[in-house]
Amino acid sequence: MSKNTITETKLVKGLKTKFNKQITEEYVEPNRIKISTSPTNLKAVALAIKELGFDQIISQGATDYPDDNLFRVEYHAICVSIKKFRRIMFAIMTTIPKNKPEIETLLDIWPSVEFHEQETFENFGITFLNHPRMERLLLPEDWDDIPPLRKDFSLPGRD
Amino acid sequence: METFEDFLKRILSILFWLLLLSPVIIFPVFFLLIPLLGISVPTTNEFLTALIDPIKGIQLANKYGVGPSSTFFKIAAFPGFTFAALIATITILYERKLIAKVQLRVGPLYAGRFEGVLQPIADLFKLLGKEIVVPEKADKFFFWSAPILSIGLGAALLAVLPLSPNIYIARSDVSLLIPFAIIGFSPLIVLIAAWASSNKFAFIGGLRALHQLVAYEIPMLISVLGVVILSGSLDLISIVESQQQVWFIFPQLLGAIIFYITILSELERVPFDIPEAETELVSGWLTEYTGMHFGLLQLGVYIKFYALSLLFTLLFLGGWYGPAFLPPLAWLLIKLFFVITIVILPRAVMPRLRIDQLIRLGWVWLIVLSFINLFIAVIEVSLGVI
Amino acid sequence: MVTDPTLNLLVGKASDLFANVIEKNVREPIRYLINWGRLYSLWPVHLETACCSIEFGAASGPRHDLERFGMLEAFGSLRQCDILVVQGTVTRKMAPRMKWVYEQMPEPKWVIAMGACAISGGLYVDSYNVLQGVDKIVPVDVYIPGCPPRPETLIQGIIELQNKIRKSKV
Amino acid sequence: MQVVDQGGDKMVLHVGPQHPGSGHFRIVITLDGDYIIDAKPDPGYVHRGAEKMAEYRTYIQNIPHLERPVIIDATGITLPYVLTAEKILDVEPPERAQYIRMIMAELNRIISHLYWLAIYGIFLGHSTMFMWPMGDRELFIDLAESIGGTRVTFSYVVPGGVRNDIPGGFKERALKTFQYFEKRIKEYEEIFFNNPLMQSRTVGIGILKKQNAVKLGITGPNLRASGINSDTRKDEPYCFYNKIRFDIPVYKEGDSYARCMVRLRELQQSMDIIRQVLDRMKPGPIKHVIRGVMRGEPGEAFVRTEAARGTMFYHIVSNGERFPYRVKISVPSFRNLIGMSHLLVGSRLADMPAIYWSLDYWPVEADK
Repeated sequence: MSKNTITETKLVKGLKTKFNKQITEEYVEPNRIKISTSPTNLKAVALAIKELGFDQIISQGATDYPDDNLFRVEYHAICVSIKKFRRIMFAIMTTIPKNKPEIETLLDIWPSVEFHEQETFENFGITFLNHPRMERLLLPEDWDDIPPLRKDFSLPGRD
Repeated sequence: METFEDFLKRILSILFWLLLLSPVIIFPVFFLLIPLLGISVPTTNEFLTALIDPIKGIQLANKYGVGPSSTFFKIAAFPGFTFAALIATITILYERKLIAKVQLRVGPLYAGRFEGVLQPIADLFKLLGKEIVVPEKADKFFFWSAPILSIGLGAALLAVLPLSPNIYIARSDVSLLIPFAIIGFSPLIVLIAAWASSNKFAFIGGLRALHQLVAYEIPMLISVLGVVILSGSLDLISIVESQQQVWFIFPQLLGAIIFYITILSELERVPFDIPEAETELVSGWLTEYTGMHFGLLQLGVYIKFYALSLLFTLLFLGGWYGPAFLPPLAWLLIKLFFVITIVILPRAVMPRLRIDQLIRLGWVWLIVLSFINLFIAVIEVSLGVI
Repeated sequence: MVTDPTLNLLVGKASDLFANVIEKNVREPIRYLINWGRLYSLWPVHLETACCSIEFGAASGPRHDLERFGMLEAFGSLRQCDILVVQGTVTRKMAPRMKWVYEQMPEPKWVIAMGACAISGGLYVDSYNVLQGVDKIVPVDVYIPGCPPRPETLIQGIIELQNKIRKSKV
Repeated sequence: MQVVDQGGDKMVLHVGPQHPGSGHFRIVITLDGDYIIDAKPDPGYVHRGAEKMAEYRTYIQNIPHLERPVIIDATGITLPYVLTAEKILDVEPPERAQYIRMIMAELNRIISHLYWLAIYGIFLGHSTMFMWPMGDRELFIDLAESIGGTRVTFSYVVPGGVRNDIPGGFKERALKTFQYFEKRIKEYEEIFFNNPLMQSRTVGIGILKKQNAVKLGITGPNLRASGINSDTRKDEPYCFYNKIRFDIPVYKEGDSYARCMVRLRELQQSMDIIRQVLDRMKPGPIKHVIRGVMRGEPGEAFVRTEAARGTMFYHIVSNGERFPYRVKISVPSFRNLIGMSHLLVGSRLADMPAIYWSLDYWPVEADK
């Protein structure tokens, strides 16, 4: 444990004790924490992280892994109001199966996630349950192809 | 839809054929009918002399009722419509160049060889050749009538505005009231244009214009009353003549300022260009107007600009009075362009106001201030200052 | 006697002559005047499709000053506008709107395709959401290459458009 | 200009995409009288699929098309990409390159803020305030052009350093420009920021409270105008921002005027940073020359930097191929968009431009 990561390690340790090893620590670097959890625990973990002071979602996205037949849904939380946490970015990962791409929305925990989840919906086809506006945001209204950021969607002329 | 140039071409070809056929048809009829009606026809000699010698020409024109002293000439040419349109055209160019200079640009440069002097003419020819689009859902009759009414209103304003003691179209004992009575119609025209367009932005713009124009007519009229009290007359020419010693802007500074602000509002100029606020309402009540419709509406606004600036000059700046080395008309034009400049300048330095701020300013502040101005005028008269 | 071929020929010659006279003395000056007015009074539609709009804005700024050519920097309503400057990439969502805007403009109207994306898709040639060239939906008069074109290039394109208008029929 | 009959006394206005006050996006406004009761943003008119295209290009090839979304602030969006790619490719830029990157980033911030100021002027109906910043922006573009080679799209920052060194005499020209521009800032204040009419249009309009700003995920100058002293350059310094002394302008009011003032002060701040950087810079190499196609290590990296509009975030996943496996871009405009409908509801229609552009929402950036 280097000196730079004392705060980070403390944060992860607190979370781990709280959730009794239901979260996995992927790595802890200076200013970076990445944990992963199961979709069912996601909401509780997110709430705990929010209560630690990470009050904004800087990015929410997903990655398609066709070989494992799953999506990895990613949340990156930052803190703007507590000075000592401002340098830290908190990445929360969870995986959901590709044949049933549904996950509970975190809109009630982080309202800033609203448009991000809409974007993930249209780009990957992942439905966020209980999201009030689960509709297209950036793509044209008449889009009838598969969601473009999935790996099986290939660009014209680049197969 | 037929463009204006098709129309123009047709008219010109008809004229051409008429010219060609005139020796055969028109001249015999003319020469047979004229003696019967008892009008003397100018001889060829007279006619040719008139073409060469301007004085003879004017005499000849006077004989047939179209000379410079005739009412027709006054209304149509000088000091009536053509002159006003000319001043309006110059104002458009002047405005663009002046604003450009403030903004560290050059403004129109290439239309016309020198400094873009022909820019408004180019715009005019462009607008003449534009297709006229009437929206499908528009109220066609009112849609067409608004531009014509606008230009008509502009022209009617000129009826009683004198340019010098002897250059005027008509003189009336209450000639001050007539322009205000005519300006009272302008909200109606805006509303007609806005309603007939059948467009939401136009409609909001029209309603805003209605609020704005109504709110500003009252302080405008009251601010002028001070001048009336000082001069003791409603006749514009006698008002100017009573300023021979002191221009009314000095005893009536507050009134002049209020009148200036109301001019800005009446002309929908920055900071009161709320009905045409581009970033909210596209072009406001002008949104659906194309081609020459738009041109006529704009020309109407600029003729109104000229008329109101002239009114300011007459009421507050002593009209045509000035040191004797220049003729009265020249003094009037110098003062007129000074007024036009100060009306244009806010566009370079002011942002736009909001409609509620504008209405509060009009109904609360300007009306109160114009009444105060009225009392100032009364006190000045009773103390015998003027 | 009316059927006399020589007379017919004469009438035909005479009408040709008249047509020529009209063409030279009436139509030509009018054509010149109307075209002259048009080329110095090009009002652009305020339709920004992508990032080239920045360079369009810069071109109407003080250094390049499009108003020298009689162009207003940003005009309110498309009903009074003459040219549609397609300022960059046209996406699939924007394309129908742009066509609509073009159709709503009054005649005569011209289109300038500004930037590589508007010409052919440019950098976004393999994007799934980009129209590969605006000339598929609107007729383009002048193509201005560049990504984005410099304001000087835009001005050159406008001068080219003026030359085109100068020669065009009314 | 689509007519939607809603019934009742409500009016639905479609502002955009062809509207002088919208730019490249549309906002559907429901009006009750003069008040906005609902505002639904409809972005996506410039969605070009940059994230998907990034999966089909090498790390170097990605730079030009990733800077197109914000060509006003080209370095602002490519710098975090390059920083992320450097983490994956495991290269460290030399010291001088870091400093040049800071110069370019700050020049771009000035250019971007001046463009914003110009458009804000015209949005409030102040045409001179459009022209003056546009003219002064050209001076900074000249400075940036002398380094980057083109007016706006530099593609200047590359993994391992920067493309080329700054030209000789740059320092003198930059200082001269700054000296001139500091005088101009005072003139801007006189004609625009201290203008009572401008203040009456912006003071107290579109107030974004501190807790709402945090809650909604507002970022950048908009966040700092709501009283939160958060700037990535200070929070998590990249390049050599930790070696430079500068203050972040923070305003507490949270209204449109505060957002304007933050940006105006940042112009001054950026010039101070460039001055310090020019003093600290030492001659040296400017890039690590990397031969062949760069292949990243399998893994991922996420980086944020402070661009002109706020915190720019990149998340790149690599699987060891030539192309990145996934590039996630989170741009500040997209995150600020959420604030727009929040602020517009309850305000007057006439305040729409004053609020909209005070957020500095650049639709091309948000749509990617």
